[in-house]
Amino acid sequence: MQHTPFDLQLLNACAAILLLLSFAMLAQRRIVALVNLLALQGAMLFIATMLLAWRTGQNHLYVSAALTLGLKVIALPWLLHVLIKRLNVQWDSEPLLNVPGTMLIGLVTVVFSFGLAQPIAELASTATRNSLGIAVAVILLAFITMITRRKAMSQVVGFLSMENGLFFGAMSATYGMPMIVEFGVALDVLVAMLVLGVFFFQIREQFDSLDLHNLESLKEDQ
Amino acid sequence: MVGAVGLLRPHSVALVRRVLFPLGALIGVALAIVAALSLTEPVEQATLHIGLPDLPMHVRLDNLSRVFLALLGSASAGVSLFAAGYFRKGEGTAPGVLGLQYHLFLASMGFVLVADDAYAFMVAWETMALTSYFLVTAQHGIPEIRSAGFLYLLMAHVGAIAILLSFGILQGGTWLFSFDAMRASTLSTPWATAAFLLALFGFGAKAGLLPLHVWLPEAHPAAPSPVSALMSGVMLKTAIYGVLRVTFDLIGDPLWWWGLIPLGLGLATAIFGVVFAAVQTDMKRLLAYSSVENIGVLFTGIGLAIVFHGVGMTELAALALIAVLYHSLNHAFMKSLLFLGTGAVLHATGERNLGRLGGLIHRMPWAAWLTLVGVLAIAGLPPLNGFVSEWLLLQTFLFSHEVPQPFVNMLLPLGAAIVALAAALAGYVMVKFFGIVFLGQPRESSLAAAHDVGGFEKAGLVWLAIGCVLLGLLPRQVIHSLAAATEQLTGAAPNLAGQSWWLLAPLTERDVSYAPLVLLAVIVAVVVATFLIVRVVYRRPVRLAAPWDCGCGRLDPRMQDTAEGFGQPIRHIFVSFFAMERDLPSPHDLAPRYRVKVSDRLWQGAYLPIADLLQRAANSVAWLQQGRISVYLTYSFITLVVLLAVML
Amino acid sequence: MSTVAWLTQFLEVLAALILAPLFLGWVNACRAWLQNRRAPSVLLPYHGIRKLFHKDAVIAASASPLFRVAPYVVFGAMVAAAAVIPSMGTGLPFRSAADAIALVGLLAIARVFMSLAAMDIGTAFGTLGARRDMMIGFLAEPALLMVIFVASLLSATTALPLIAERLVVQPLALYPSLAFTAVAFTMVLLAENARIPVDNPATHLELTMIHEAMLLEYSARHLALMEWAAALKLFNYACIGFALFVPWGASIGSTGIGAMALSLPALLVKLAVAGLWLALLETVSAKLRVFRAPEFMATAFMFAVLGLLVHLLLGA
Amino acid sequence: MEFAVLLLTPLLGALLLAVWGARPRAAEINIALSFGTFLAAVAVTVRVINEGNLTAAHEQFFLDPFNVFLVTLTAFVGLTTSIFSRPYMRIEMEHGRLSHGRLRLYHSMYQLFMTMMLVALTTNNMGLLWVALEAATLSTVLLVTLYRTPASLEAGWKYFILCGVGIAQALFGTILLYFAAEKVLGAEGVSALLWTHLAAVKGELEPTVLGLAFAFLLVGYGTKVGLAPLHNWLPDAHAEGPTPVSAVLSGLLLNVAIYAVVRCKILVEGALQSTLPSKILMIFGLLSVVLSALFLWRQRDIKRLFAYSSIEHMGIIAFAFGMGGAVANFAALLHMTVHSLTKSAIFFTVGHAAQKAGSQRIEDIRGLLSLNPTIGWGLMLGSLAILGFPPFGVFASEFLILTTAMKQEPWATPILLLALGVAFAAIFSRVQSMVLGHSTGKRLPHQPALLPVFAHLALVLLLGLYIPPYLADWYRAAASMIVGN
Repeated sequence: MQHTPFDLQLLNACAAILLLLSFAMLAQRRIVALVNLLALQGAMLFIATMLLAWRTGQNHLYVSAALTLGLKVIALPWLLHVLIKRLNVQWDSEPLLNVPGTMLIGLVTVVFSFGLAQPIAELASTATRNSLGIAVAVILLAFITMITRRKAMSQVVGFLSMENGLFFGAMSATYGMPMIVEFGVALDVLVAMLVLGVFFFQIREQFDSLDLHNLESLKEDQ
Repeated sequence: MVGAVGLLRPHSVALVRRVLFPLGALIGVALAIVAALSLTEPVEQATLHIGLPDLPMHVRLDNLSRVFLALLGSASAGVSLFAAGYFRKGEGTAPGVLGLQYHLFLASMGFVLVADDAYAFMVAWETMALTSYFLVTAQHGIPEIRSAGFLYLLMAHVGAIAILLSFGILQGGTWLFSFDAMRASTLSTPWATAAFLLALFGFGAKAGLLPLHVWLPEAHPAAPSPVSALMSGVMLKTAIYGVLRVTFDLIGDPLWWWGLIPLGLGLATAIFGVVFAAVQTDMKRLLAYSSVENIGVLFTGIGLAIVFHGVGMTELAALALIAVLYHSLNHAFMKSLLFLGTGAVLHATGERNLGRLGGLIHRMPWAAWLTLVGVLAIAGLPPLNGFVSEWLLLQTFLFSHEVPQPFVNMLLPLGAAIVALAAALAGYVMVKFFGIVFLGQPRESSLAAAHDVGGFEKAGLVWLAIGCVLLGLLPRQVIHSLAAATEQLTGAAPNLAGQSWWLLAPLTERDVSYAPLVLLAVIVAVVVATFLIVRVVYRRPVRLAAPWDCGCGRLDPRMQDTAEGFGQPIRHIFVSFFAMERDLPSPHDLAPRYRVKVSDRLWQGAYLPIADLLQRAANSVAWLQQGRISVYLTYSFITLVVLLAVML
Repeated sequence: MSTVAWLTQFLEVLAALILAPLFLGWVNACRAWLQNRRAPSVLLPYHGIRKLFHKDAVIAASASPLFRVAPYVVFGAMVAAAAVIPSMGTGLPFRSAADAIALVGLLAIARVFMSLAAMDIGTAFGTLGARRDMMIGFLAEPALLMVIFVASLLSATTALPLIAERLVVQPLALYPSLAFTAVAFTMVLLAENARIPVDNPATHLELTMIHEAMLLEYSARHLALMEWAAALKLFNYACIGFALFVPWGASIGSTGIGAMALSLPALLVKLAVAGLWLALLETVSAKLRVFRAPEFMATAFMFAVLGLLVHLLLGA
Repeated sequence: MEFAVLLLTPLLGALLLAVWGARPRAAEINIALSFGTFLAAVAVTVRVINEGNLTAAHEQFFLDPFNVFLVTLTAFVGLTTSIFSRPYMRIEMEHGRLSHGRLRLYHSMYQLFMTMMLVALTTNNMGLLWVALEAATLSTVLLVTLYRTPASLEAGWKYFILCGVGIAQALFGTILLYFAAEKVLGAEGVSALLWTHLAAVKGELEPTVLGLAFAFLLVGYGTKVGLAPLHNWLPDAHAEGPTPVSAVLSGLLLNVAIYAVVRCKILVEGALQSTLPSKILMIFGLLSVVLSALFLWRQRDIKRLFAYSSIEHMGIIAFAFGMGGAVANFAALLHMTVHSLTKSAIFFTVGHAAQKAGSQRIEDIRGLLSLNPTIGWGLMLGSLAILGFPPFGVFASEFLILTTAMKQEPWATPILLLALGVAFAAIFSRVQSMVLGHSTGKRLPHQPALLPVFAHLALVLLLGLYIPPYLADWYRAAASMIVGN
């Protein structure tokens, strides 16, 4: 096997940690911890972006790194923490599926997404092509996280970690999207968060809890 | 010409009554005359530049269309005249809107008859269903009427879907949906059969062919009487037109055994309809079931025509078709007349239930005597028109043993027996209808206030009655013009050459003949003669007295036979047809009540199960959507994974 | 058509009018003998009709014009039928006016009008009679038509005179189909003319009567016409039977008065035998309950259909 | 120039109304702005008719036959809806279901939504398309939860999460698209997401990548289209939001979403050289039609009823696009047009009907015809139109779709027809029970504006009887473009 340069090793390490964090989120039930994990993910993403920017010398990557730092590491986690305090929702109740089961499904998903990424990675010219599979895995794991949670808050966290996965994917596949798109996406995410914040308060004042089983009245089989 | 009818717009009640409907009637007459006169002319075709960009609407005026246009015009003229006097304020839909719908209905029927491509046909066909639906639900305050309307539109729509499918097959790979293309295309036997069956289903649903008849006895009574008249008299015929058009024109060469299907269904429908008519207690339902019977007779004729055409006996096929067309024409007049009669009664008394009518011949002689004409005609009595078509049909049946197919040539003649039975039963039904509505003593005191029909209504009734008589008395002339259509469809026509104008002898090889005029002359002569003789020879006074009451002292109207009573023998004989629920009073009952409810086995047997099935299917998919967002997310997840797997 | 022909036609109808009551009287007389009662005069029907014409009419107050018109129409229809049926000769002008099917139609007119008239007064018995009569009628009519169909299949026409002619000219042969249909026809005849076993012309017991129930409200000349029409109906049926099954003796084709006169004796003989046969049947059979009547008619119908099938099978 | 007006009018409008939205004249301003947008749209359309396709802002925006008619349609429906919402919202205020703040929110979000619709339609950049759709989602989420009732919150939440997650997949799909395009169009990635460029080179794009991209994009945008089984947010959102919002959701958002799907399909099919995506689209369409037809049988809420009917029609459209071919695409475009016109008209009448009855439950709404004939007839005719009764335009498109289906996919035709029949029975029985019969409703404080209803229905009727040649050519051009040659 040929020797991979150090920075690449770092990058791969970041990728691995991202995946690990996703699993951790899948298992984690305390919301505060969940948010912290999200922040960590953001941080990893930031580091990875910086490394990549430094390596490829594409300036727009610096910008997106900055975006990541500002948005995903600082702004959103902070926002979430504030919300958590305001609404004091510390604990998530038992997830719909017990942890081992979730883990198992997670593993299968990871295998699936690696298999999925294989053909793409072969085409990719980027140095980080192998981490594309990890990006897909992160997305799908976040998906599962959202499925298995019962609290609105933790679903949102899952949603955001999916966003992280997307960014990582974009980066590792193509060194990021065109600027205009990146800005748009970032803006959307931010707005989404604000909307959600509003949402939480509304839901809260209606049901005085953020438990999702309050939100199961609109259905067909009654 | 047809468009002109549609262009009529309602302004005010008075206008609608005084101007629009008579105008509609005039246009109807004009339409009839033009169509009838142009019967021998060549086919006219035109393309309107509307419709789909790749499929502009075609219209075509050939003899078949002309015959049915004449039917439409002449019958609707009478109905429109009547309607001019009939519709009043404060009955459900505003008269103005009603007038608009009414004339749109007429226009769409006309357009159905001239449409020459699938799209135009479907547009006209569905517009017809729609407008008639609105007319049926004109008095939508009543729940029964609403459900009847829904059932009607549903059946119409299902039928339309079948027709559309049939057209889809008929274009036969050319993907041109003009009828010309369909005529040109040749289909393999299985496809042609499928197209025929679909068309039979679709048009049968509109015509009320067994087992698709359920909407008919609901919808016809629900509608205002002129509308019932149009629906029963004219709209059902558009279905007949459709079957003829598809079978003989678009498919072109039907296989002989196709005919057995409409034949069998037709016979079943005829018996079924007339037997149910006999046990009805609502006069409009009774007439509606009688329409079912006549539809059955018509389809029998069509089936016979197909069989003959299929085995190459084209003259007989032509004769059978003549019988069909003639009967359509007759039924249009008779049934419209009868429905209008009931309309008059309805307006005069506000009663539809036979159990509350009676003795109206004294209060409303015009309506009574004119209805009597229709009654005698539809009962198939010479010299009126109903008899002629049945005579023709029976005559054709007498050849059916010559069909070169084993068994079939044995079975077909039995069809004649069934037709005869149906005709005789029709007589029974009509005696019941007329006798209970107009004869005897009024069963309710309120009937004393009944008033006779007004001017417009009278005119409409007279027009139709005259139609019945003339169609009965001048069969040769009528057949002569109908022959143009059969010429077009089967390439053959009965040979009427060299016969005297008052005689009808369509079958040359067996000199059978029928001269209604002569019969009428004899009967009238004898009646007048005896009358005069009796008058002259024995001039004795006539004393009026109370009828014989068997000495019981007081005779009251409730002693008369009720509608149920009059239907009793039929219920007794054809008991297996009905799903009956009866409660008979016990001998010790102080206030004895007799109640019988006769309903259609098919309804419980076929229709309710289908609805039930659908509902259960709906319930079984409902759990898919149980409101839990994680479940929904799982759907998305699975979908994504599956798609990725597929795409990989 | 020559005036002679028309004259003959007229005479034939006249003969029918005159002979009909006689035939009725003859049947009744035979019945009396067979039941060893003292027979009434054969001419009794004439007396009855004459007597009725001499009375003043009593009509229910609630009667409508239709009630008064009906007897004339019924009578007219019967006369028209008599004109069409080749009782004596087959070559008469009206042969083309109506075929057998139209003939059935004519009889139907009479039935319908009689029933309507019966319902007109609005008494219990009138409607009851009308209902029962229509019930018999709608069962009898198809049976009769089937009978006619069989004959027409044999002779390839539905025109009664032609059927008769073609039967006569054919070499004498045994037609099993005709045998079946003859039975059916006899049953129809009994039912249609209100004879035992379906109805009893002699009774006025309300609950069982059919034909009489319809005439309950009639009196004097109207009743007379009705009675006469009834007699005529019996006569017509008999002549239809002759035309279908024993056409021999009737003058074929010719329109002369002479030929007609020659065929008169044959007709009389046939009538006499037929009357005796009818009386015999009525004597040996018992009156059925009204509810049994449909079964009786169904049997007749079935016989006719059997005849049809037999014909289609054997071609004879 | 017109472009700027077209896009900026509603954007500025959004800002303006964010400030003024509660003023007494706000509704009129709203109408005026929508009218301006409509005029701009017409102007653009005229230019396209005269000069053919055009692009703007460094090709970031473009107009071709496919989207130009959607732009006009969107602007038109936006205008009519704003006209309708004026009295509607006033009545809501009277009924005390809205506060001034909410009204302001409504007006501004309405304009923002219109902006995003137009951006999504006219942008040439697949990334921007995504951004615009996401933004549209966000703005409508706020509109759906306008009443702040528990149900509306739940609906909004589901709408947000499901569409958010979905749209996230779409983003990944876009990334993959970019990834593939970059190889062909060069890493200087400005042009690599421009649809025109992509379409030009679609043959050379990497098949496997685009295949996967399509999977993500279909799940993403398909969620917004409401294809079963991704449709679950749709009935809730339609039922719980204010009626004008339901109208624009059904009439516009779904159209735009399916527009996005089709754009992607064109590229992917060009790359794959196979009809697999079409097949998938057809299956989704068929599934949606059948499922919604069955769900229709259980509806008790009038707005849910028509929401499911929207799913059904989206299914039909997807099926038609899936069949491909000039005729089918033509029919699909026609169906998009008539469906959005008819469905929004229906929602207008439904809104007022519900206000009269004071409830959206079907059994509470009775006798509209006798209560208010115009609303009654509007609802009756609208439903008949949407059920595919001639002479309305829906029948024209369904006729074409069905006949094409008979030709190309005979196996599917019976299923479609059966589902249509079932849907007819389900919808019509309910509509009839609401329209006919005796009524128990009350008078409304303000006269409803039913001009839009009959304007829409008149257009639909026209399209059923006569399609103007230039419109037909237009559809044809778009159809042939979708076919891909």
